[in-house]
Amino acid sequence: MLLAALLLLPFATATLLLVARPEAQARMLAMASTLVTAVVVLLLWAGYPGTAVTVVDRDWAPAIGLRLVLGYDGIALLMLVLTGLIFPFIIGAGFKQQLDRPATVNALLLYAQSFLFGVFAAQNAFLFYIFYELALVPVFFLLLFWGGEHRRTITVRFFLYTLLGGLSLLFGLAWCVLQTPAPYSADFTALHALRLGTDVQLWLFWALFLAFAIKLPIFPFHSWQPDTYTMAPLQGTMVLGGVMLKMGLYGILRFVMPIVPEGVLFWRDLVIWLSIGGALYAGAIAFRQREFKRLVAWSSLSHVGLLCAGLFAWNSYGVSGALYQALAHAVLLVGLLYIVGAVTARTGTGDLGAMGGLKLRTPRLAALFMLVLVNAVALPLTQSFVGEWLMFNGLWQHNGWMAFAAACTIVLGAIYMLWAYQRVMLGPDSGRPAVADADRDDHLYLVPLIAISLVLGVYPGPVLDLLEAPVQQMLNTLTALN
Amino acid sequence: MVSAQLLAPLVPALPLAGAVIIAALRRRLSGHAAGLLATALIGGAFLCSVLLFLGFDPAGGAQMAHLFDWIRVADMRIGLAFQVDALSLTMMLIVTGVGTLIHLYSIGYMHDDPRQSTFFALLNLFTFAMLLLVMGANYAVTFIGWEGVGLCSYLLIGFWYTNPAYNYAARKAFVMNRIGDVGFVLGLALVFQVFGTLDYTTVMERADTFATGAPALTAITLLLFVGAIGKSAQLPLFTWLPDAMAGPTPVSALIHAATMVTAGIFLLVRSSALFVLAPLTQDVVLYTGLVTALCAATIGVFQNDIKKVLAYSTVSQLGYMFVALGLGAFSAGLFHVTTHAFFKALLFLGAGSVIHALGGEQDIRRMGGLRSATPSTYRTFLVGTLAIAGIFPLSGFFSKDAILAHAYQYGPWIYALLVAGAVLTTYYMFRLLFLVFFGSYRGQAHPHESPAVMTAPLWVLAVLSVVGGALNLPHLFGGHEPMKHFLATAASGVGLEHLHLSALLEWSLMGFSTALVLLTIWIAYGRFAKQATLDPEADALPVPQRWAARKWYLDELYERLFEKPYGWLSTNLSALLEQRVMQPLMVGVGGTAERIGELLRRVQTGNLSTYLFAMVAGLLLFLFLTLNGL
Amino acid sequence: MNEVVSAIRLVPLEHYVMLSFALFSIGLAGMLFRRNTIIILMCLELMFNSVNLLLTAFSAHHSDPGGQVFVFFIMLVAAAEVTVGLAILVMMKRNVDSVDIDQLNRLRW
Amino acid sequence: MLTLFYLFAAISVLCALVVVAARDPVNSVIALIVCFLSIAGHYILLNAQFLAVVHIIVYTGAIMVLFLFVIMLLNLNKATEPQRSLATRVAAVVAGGLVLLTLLAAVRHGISVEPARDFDIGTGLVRSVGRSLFNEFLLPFEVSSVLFLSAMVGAVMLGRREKNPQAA
Repeated sequence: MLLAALLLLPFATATLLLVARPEAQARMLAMASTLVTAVVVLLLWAGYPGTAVTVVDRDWAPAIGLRLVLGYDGIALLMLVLTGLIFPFIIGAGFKQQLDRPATVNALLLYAQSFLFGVFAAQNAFLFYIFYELALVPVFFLLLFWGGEHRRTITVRFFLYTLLGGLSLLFGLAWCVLQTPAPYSADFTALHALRLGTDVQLWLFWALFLAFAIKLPIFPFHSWQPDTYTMAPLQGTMVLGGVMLKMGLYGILRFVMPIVPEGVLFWRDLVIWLSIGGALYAGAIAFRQREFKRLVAWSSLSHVGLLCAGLFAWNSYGVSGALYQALAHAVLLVGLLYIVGAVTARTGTGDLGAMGGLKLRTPRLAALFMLVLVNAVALPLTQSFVGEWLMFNGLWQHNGWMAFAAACTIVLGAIYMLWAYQRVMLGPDSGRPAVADADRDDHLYLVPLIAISLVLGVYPGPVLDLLEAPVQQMLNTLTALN
Repeated sequence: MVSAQLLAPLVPALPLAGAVIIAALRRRLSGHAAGLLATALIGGAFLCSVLLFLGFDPAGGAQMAHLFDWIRVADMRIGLAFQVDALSLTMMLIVTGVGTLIHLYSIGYMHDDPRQSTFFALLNLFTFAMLLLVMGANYAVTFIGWEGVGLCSYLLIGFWYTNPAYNYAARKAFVMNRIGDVGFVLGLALVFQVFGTLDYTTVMERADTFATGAPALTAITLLLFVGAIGKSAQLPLFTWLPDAMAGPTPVSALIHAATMVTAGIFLLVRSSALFVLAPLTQDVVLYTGLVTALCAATIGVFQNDIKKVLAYSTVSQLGYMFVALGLGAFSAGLFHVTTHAFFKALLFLGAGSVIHALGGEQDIRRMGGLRSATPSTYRTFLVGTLAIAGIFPLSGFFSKDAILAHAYQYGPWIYALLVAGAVLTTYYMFRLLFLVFFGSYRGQAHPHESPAVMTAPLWVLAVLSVVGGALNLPHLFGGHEPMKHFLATAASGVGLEHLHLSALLEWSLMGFSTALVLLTIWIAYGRFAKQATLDPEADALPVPQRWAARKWYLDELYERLFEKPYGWLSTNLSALLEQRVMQPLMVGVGGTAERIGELLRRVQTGNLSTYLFAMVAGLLLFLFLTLNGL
Repeated sequence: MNEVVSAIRLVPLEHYVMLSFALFSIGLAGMLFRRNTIIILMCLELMFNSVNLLLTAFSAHHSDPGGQVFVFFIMLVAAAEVTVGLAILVMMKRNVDSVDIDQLNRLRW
Repeated sequence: MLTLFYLFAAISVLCALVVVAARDPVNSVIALIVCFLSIAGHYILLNAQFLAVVHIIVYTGAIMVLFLFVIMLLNLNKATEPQRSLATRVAAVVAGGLVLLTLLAAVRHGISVEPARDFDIGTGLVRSVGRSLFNEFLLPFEVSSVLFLSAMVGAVMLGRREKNPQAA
């Protein structure tokens, strides 16, 4: 029931916004809707019995194995919680960074939320795929109509990339479904029960992985990301980076690892090196970005590379760490992007070279930025540290050199993040006319985010416990293989 | 007595509370009140530490205070737990004790700074992190503190943030520390892999099951040492420490002299059980410390900034401590940490007092003759200088002598090099003393003595610098090394060190070094006490000296070797690889689709009859295929 | 009764098939052959009718009224199609003053 | 009977050829009408009485008259049509011939028709077709009325003279 509410409430609100177009009240309505869903998601967590739950189980198009199966286990619940908790912040960012036609913008965002809930609650591969592609549509429109320079070209490229991945995924899934005993079933349980031949798994791995590799994205499938993140409207970037890229992570866990475990075993070293290499590459590039938002985009790329590497370490530390980091990354990215928005609004430029000395005028904003930043550089007692430490540890168990290379990202992270902080906040007064310091709204926005990152950094227990059982269950397939 | 379970968490909790309260109320709290509150809370923490110390029974082993499980995944259980034993107590007392004095001093030193409250909040936060570092019951909690002090150090070095050079120094410190942290984190992962836990007690117990020189232990210790190199400013990562003098002087005293930089020493002593089983690592530690001690000492001779001289002296003294650890003389190393905390904090605060007296002047060539203007500062500074030079019976004499004796036992040439380092130390410290306080004043300001709130801590530290030696009085002077025996209850590696030198040899070694030191003081007096002319700029010096004055070009070397290439790499990855390769690749994907579309577009002539023909052709093909049974 | 049956069966089904094929091919060739849109429309009608004839023949030989109902529907559709088609033709004549099908070449990107 | 069939068949094929070949559209129309009438004759031969009547009413009576109207309305009754190039014309004939050839090849082995077991002589009569139409095919029948309506509306819309061509 609660799960159905999660899918329907944002959808209904979005439709209402789109039909009635109450431009003036659109933001408040959307905010109310996301707050309610946040509460619902927390209720869902509170009521979680500790084992996988199936809520809806109906036939839809049985001929192709498409069935309406909704449910969640610990991993999915974490993703639902993430989506539920992050969206109020994404909507909230719209109060400061106002876009034209707020009713449409908020409707699109809410549609995205509804579909994302669908992605994480689907227990059938085709259902997952439908939501997976549907979630793209609102973002596509946000990017196309509210984006920055060259938005057309960038949107088309983003779309082509994602489409390519989506088709590859569809092909892989369809192939898998055809391998299930008749009548075909695309349910997760049926797909996970598949035992495919080794040579099949070797190519099927890429068919399934490509979509998620593009979505995350990891090197060398990342070229769409910096431009898209930079040019998308702030809220669009938040959706893309905060929640949507976790679809990639989730997909890897749900499809790649259980269905083609031998493929993973064969390719994982390559994937890990690509991911870590990409993380270092992105970290190095981030250092010389002149545009604040682009720097954040590259930093996200760097974090995500690490996340994917941790996942493919394929032990409980690596996987738990990656999942925990997914949550941390969402909180972090939304916070950083909000700061980007706040700073850009105050200085009137996104160019790091033209900033500086802002702390003199806005000490509180600087302090808030610093508190977000400690999460970004993964200092202990913040969320990111828990995730990164688990991932380093997981990688170390797999291969020491990988752990070493991955750990180097903490140096690069410190270099570009502190550089950005210095460029924006520190230094002599740039002689700009007086700007307002962080006001009540800014605090209302950032303080909860910082609180989440600190509280879950000091006491990550509840989230880690949630992951324990499903992760262990998933890893058992690996143990069975060896 | 209140139980350790309750008292131990209170020690870090008090400064944390201070940091939070002051940060939250920094607009409503006057700077003075913030200072008093911060000082009071650190004082409270000090009192708690003393209570813990008094209630501590060395024979009873470590007392644990487990708060909750921090990270638990699969079989990993990392608790947020504190361990109170001889080692952590020693460090707690130093951190809170010296910390309290420096907080008190800061009230005076920072009284006209508009961001006083922020300063005290950060100072409190630093103390909190440092206490976590030393009190942690496992490597992870220590790492929390480790990173926490790094952050506070960054924020405090760049406290005056409008100066780009200071910001650069702050970033440099943080990044260099982070390089060391890579080693620490990996060391943690390896410890967990080898021992299955990060708890100190378990790790040290299980260490006995390994043979001496086991590769796993060597790897662990080397990785941990990399972390220590970063934090404790050893070669090749020491260049951040002199630059860190950009921060307010009390910060230099607390963080960059007395406490944070000794975290590396603490970590090694904490893991002494592992290090004694890894002779290779010990050698690495020994030679790293030795080279750093000498290198920093040579640079220190040619510095003209009062704080820079002290900074290089700190690096050099840290090198001595590492030599001690490399020799296996853990208690001697920690003893030097303790005495060094006293006299180096004293020297820095004295330097701060001088700077305060001259209204911000830091160049010793524009000082002189301050003996009469600032008598308290002069007297306490003199005590500190004598202590660091190792004049009997000041604390520095005992701690340095212990290291020298162990060095002699290991190899006379190491001893010789260390004595040479001690001579250099004496030379530049007395050069500093004479140039600042003797002769005639060469500047334009009007020197005035600092207020009592600043001089009182100086006197306390001076007293401690004098009597600190009693903490670990060697047998030769009728003591029985109480500190060593105390520490041996905490770290199993500590008890293993023994001196097998005859009393006569020890006496003659002491005599030798003392004589050299005194000779050096005499030379320095002759050269600097009455100097009226200024030293030349570094560029004007003859070649070997110029190199030393230029820090052996280490900064330039790093810039050429790392900074520039990294910037180049970053720019070019972005400009070349990303713009020229990845972007076209991506554009290629879209471009190919577009080009195919462009080609196919030609087919659409728009002419209906063509379409009709095409349709018929298609129909024919279809029919033909169908009827042929395809 | 048998007279009717034999009368129907007297002409073999193959003959009708051939005839309707011939009509269909003529219509098709005519569509390609002519440029006058109205003739093309007529050829279309011719092709419709060839199909109708075929359907009716099979329907009669199978004694299944369903085929004839289909023919009925095809007539319906053809009537509708002619209505619209001729309306378009009138439009075309009015706008480009020609009924030459090659004039309709704007259907391209 | 067979003679009648050959007669009608000859008429329809000849008329169809005239439709395609005639220069004057009016001749084409008239040929087509004759062709349709002969097809109606085929229907009668097949005992499809209902269809024969409807065919004459709809095609010959309505559709072809419509064609004639349009031709006259637009004054197309002159042979003004430009000829296609020779190559195109040859290609058109060849294409038609090929289609015919392929179709004939499909039935070169004859068609095996199983005789209906219970042959109903009333198959092509109004009663039988009507019963079928109003039982099985009721829904398509009703829906086709909508199709007609929309075709009608479409024709009216298209045929309406625009006041302002730019607004279209």
